[in-house]
Amino acid sequence: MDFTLPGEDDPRRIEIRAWFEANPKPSYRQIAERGLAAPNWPAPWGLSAGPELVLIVDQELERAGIAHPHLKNPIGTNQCGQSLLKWGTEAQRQRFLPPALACEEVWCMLFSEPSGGSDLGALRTTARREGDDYVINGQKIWTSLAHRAQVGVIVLRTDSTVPKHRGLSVLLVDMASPGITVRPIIDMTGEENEYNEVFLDDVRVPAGNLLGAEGDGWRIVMEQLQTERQGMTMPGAVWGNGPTARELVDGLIRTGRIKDPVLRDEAAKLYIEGELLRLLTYRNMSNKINGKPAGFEGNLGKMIASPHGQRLSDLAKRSQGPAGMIDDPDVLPLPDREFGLFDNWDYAYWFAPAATLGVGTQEILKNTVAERILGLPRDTDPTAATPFNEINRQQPKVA
Amino acid sequence: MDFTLPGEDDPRRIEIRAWFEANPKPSYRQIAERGLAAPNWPAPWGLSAGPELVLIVDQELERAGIAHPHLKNPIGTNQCGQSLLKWGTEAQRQRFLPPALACEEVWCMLFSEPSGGSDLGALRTTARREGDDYVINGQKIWTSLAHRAQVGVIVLRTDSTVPKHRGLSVLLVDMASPGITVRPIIDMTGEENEYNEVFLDDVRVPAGNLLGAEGDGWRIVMEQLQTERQGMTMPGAVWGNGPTARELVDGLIRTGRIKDPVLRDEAAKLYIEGELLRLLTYRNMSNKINGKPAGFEGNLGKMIASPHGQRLSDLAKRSQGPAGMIDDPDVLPLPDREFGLFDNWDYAYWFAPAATLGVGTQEILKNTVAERILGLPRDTDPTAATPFNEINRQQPKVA
Amino acid sequence: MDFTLSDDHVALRDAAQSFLDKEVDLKPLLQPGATVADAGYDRLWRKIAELGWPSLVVPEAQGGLGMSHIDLAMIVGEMGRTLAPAPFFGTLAGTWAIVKAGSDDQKDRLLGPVVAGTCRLALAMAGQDGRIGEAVAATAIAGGHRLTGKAWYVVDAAAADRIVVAADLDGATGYFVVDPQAAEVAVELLNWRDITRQVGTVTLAGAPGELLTEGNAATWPWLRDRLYLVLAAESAAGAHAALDDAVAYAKERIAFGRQLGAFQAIKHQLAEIAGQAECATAAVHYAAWALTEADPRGPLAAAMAQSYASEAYRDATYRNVQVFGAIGFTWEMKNHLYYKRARCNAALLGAPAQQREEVIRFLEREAAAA
Amino acid sequence: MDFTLSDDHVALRDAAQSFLDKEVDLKPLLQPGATVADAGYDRLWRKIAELGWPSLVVPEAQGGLGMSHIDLAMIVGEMGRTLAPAPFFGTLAGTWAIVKAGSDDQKDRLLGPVVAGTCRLALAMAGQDGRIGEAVAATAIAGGHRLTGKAWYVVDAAAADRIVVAADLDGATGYFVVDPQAAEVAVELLNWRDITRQVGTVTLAGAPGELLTEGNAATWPWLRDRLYLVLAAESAAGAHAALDDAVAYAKERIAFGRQLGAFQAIKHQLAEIAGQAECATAAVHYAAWALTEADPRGPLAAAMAQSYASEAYRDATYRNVQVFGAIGFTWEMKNHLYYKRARCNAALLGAPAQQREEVIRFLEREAAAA
Repeated sequence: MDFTLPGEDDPRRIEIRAWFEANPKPSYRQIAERGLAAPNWPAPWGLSAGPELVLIVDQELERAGIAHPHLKNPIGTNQCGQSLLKWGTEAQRQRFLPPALACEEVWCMLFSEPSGGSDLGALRTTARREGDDYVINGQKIWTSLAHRAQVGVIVLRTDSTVPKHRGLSVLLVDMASPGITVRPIIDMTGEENEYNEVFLDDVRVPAGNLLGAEGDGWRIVMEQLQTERQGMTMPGAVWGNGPTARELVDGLIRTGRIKDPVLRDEAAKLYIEGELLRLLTYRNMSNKINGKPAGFEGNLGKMIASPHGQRLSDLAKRSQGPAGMIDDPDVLPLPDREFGLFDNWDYAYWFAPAATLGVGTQEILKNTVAERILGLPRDTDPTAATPFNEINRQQPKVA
Repeated sequence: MDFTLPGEDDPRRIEIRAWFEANPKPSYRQIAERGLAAPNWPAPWGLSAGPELVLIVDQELERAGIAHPHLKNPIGTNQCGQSLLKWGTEAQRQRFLPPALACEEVWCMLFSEPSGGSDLGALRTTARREGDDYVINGQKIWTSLAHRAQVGVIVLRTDSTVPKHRGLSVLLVDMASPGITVRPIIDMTGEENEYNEVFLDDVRVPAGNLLGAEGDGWRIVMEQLQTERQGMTMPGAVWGNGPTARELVDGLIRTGRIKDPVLRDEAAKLYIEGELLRLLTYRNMSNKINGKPAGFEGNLGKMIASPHGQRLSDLAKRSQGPAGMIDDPDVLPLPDREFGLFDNWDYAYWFAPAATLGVGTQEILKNTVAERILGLPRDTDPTAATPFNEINRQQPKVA
Repeated sequence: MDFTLSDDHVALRDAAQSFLDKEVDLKPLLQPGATVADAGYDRLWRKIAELGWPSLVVPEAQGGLGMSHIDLAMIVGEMGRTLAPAPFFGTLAGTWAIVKAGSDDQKDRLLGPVVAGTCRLALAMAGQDGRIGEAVAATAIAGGHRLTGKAWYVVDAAAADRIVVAADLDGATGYFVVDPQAAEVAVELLNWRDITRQVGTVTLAGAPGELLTEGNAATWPWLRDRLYLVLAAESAAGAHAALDDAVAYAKERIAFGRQLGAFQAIKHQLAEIAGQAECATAAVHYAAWALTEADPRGPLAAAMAQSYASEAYRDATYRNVQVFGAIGFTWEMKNHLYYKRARCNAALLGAPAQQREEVIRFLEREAAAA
Repeated sequence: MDFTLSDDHVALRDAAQSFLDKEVDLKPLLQPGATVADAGYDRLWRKIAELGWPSLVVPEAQGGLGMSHIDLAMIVGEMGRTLAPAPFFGTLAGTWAIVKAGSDDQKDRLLGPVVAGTCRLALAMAGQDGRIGEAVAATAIAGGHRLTGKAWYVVDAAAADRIVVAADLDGATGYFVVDPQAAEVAVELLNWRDITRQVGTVTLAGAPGELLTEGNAATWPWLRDRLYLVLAAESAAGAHAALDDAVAYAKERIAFGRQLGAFQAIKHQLAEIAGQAECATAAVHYAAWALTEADPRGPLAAAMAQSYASEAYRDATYRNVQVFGAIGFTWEMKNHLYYKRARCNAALLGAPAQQREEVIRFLEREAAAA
């Protein structure tokens, strides 16, 4: 057991730092070709890096003043790219991965639909086969980056005659295809947070863009969600990003607000929980290093991290008094910092309600923890075994 | 709208006080005959009193230094007596009510069973008809007062061939009958809290002791539970009884512990919630006065009051520091007071976990509030429609 | 003893309810960048003035209706339930300040136009940090006073024809009536997150102010109790609105082949909100009665109501958004308007923890006196 | 970097687990009036002594095993999981006091018998109000010191062959070794609610005490960190035990035709406990590592672990009783033993809020130094 993180003198760090010194202003293609865009991937894409090396790469990118490829093309370099790596054909990998890792093509992930909510398996967007194409019709929502993405990874229904989870498939869509309309969503924060509604009207996609086989959609999507949740277990104000309790307590100390005895105790609780979330996240990394399966810790971590972030930004705001209710970060602020995404307390505060909704609601996460980690009985879904096209006919009467 | 309670000069109070002055040491039979044992009951048993007069009677009994009949014979003078009043025959009323109100016969209520838990309708104690008698076999648990009661009100199954809620009936049992064994239960507090297990082995009861008709059992029991819950909505440490936040804050002020800034804020929260529970309870009373139906407010009140009481005694204990963990009320105590039942913080603290279990678990209460007050869908019980004697055969496999 | 609303109060509430259901339209606010001005802030005020609501709390001596705080709570509650955008809060606050701190002559002169519906008021008392009476300084000059400083979080300041300013005068707080048209007065809008309310700053650069001659140390506590009641009444009614809204949605929305409201997690969450909403309403009714009767526990009741109701409103609107899911998080739904009103109501007059501190201090004084 | 347990640690934990599963029997405690004496308090100690556990934290220089705090956490955790009744806590505490405050000579002389398993220790440091080092006064006499006062909440006092007493000596806290057999020493048992632990008072009436000559202001913080670790390790393991117990019951118990654990309310409550139990374990491992490595954040880690783990244990045992229902509330089930241990662990060394205050003060010092 060793809670120290890789040091300055770590040979792996020295090697990578040397490369950045030799290549002071690398292009993202150079970075990708050096294996630093997705270091955890196997060659030729990455360095088959364990979590420690991944950490080093992140730190050295930051040190070199380069925005991380994960920020440029989060979906392509993370969960969806990994799906392609696992489920894609060699042709698909060669076509899609190099521009994705080089951040020359931005990806988006077309999952949620207005009708479904947590019941993702009930999605209604369809693809019917026509000759060498699939023809897509339907609507997606909460699609980040859709407005600037070149590649869309879409899950849809290719067979309505089988139970809902069995008729799903994943296609790779050219977002410039005719029939795609993207409409930005303005959320509670009042800003356009790169979320969109996407309308698909007779959109044609070559059959060769099918990921895996027809019917593999549910398994692919579940893998992607697990991967995504594992990235949301750090103690940031929103989904593991943004300011943490360390910044909060630092700010409360610097402003003297820590002297308020009630805020003080709340801040201590949050600081402690935040540190423990860090430890859980690193422990999961260590398990990976030691070749133990990641399992469902991502769900447990996000179950704790999402409300933690909500309480964080709430305390930060309350510490400002009425000034906190003004849309102006300069009134009685907490000390400013560059937090990257969700980079100020005000924004994190008004975005907060989404943290327990996106990428699995709090209820879904608790179900998953109870069922997959504690082994309690699954929630029953009376529609799970019914052919999808027969479900709506037997919907329960609404009271 | 008028939040003042009946005053010293209230003519009803003057009249009752005069009676106590004329009868300084009344027997409980005298008190009953004056209509003061259950003043809310109609003549000849009570005074058809509204909540205000009931309040006056309670206060004047206390003033006269007389332990309330509700404390002497809680079940006979409250929920079960009321059932007899409504469902009993004239012969049953004449036989059972006078000695109950006079506290000459103590009653107990034989409901819960080891097997059932919250699923009260699944109880297994049976009564089969033999000539003019019913013959009872089974086991009850958590029966208060069973060890000193003369009369038992028992709910049991008279018909196993119909769905579980339809086959239940209520009988009035002579607790001295052969075949009844009473065994006290010692709970977490380490004291014998008048709770018992009751074993019934071929106990014969005259058929004339059937309350209502065969199959009325479920309705009678539900009425009794609603009545009982309405008595548990005051902000006492346990089920509306015992010390309240008023006593807690008073004690924290007198000991100076109120100066601890964290306890201080917690105490304020509890004080406020306690006052609001009082207001809700009185509002329900007022609704009755105004002839509005009581409805399910008892469930809502108990849903708030039970955890409130748990937090109360927890804060009281924590204010004592490690001394609070000693079974000795004289070490760094909170100022002593006569709280009646659950009359000290230590006892209330260790009894507390039962507050959210007895007379409806917290989960059952929340279901009831959601379903009966908010009109949300009922929880589904796959066994509700099955003949009882066929249920066990189709129990789900245990994981 | 009757802890329930009288038929008169219910009738008054129902009248306000049907009026506001007809007149209030929040849709314009569901466009990004919209303000109360787009949502009938002035139009609604004129309708309200026609109904005589501005004179609700003006004493009959000044031609007002002199209605009780219980009556007022009925109407304010409905305005909170509908988030009615109109300069009502400011006029109430300013009226109370004049009623409490003004001489008979000042009351007659200043409140007459309020009764006539031709004068809207605001009360400026807080500094940037929320402290009362410290942000503005008054100095006596020949025949009057001059005010200098900046007051924050002034509700309806930009709509006010007269602003009552709490200012420090020789170490005590005095209350001054200011004409916002004066050259030395500048009113600026704040980007207040609750866009159903208009909140601003008032900057005074030696502005002339008329001292309300009867003001004293008792003025602010008296005002505070009433402002607490107003926010608490809004919050309790808003909590019920958020609950009803979520319950209705939970009955419609289908997931996993069941109504959302059939899931125990959702049922239990909403049951808890129902309990809090009931308690909040009880707190408001008690405070309204206690202030009406000048009960010695009035200040306690008002602080309890404000701290409890604003937190219940926060919890109810949080749960409301969670039950709706992502759609309830969008600007085009009205859920966020309630979510933001709840949080702003819990900050405008100080945090719930501050009111709890006031509760404990009241109880400490009571115990010391006993 | 490896945030997981090494195979050696896992092996050590498994060994302790199988040993304690075999040796610990709580049934005798499920009879009203029973005490640790009925549950093998002395027998279990002898077995533990045979395993050499008393010498776990004794330095190798004194013939001990000098094992790390991580090793210790493995064993203490298992004792917490099984509520093993034995005078182990007291001996650990006393040993640490001698290790930290004793001269080499004193360590050799006093710890030898501990290693041999022939000497059980206890540490007496608190007054009735829980304050440290104030309840007993020491006065120098020719050739030694005399102690007078009463120490409270002394774990394993009645079993101890030597008691280390923290006493005030000329305004500083000194540590004195006392023979409980001395005429001026009286040990009385307290009716401690956690009946799996034996806790008492130590009354000293001019009792002779040997001053540990190396004690200073750093002694108590150093001891406190380690005592926090011990209680936190017990609590984290106890929380897991209470969770596992409740999960198993929720799978067996049938209500309304379903397993209890099929109800979403129960599932979600247990999921939350699972999260807390995982965090508590992480906190203990980090604190054990930080104390082992003498990391500057060791005191922070220890205070975090104790405050978090004791509250997680409280929550887990509360939920455990709720899931079992009324039967889990009876004396004849072992649920209440865990319920009481949890609450006593959260009080014995001060409340979680006190440790949180220590956390903030640590961070304030860090910020001031930065």
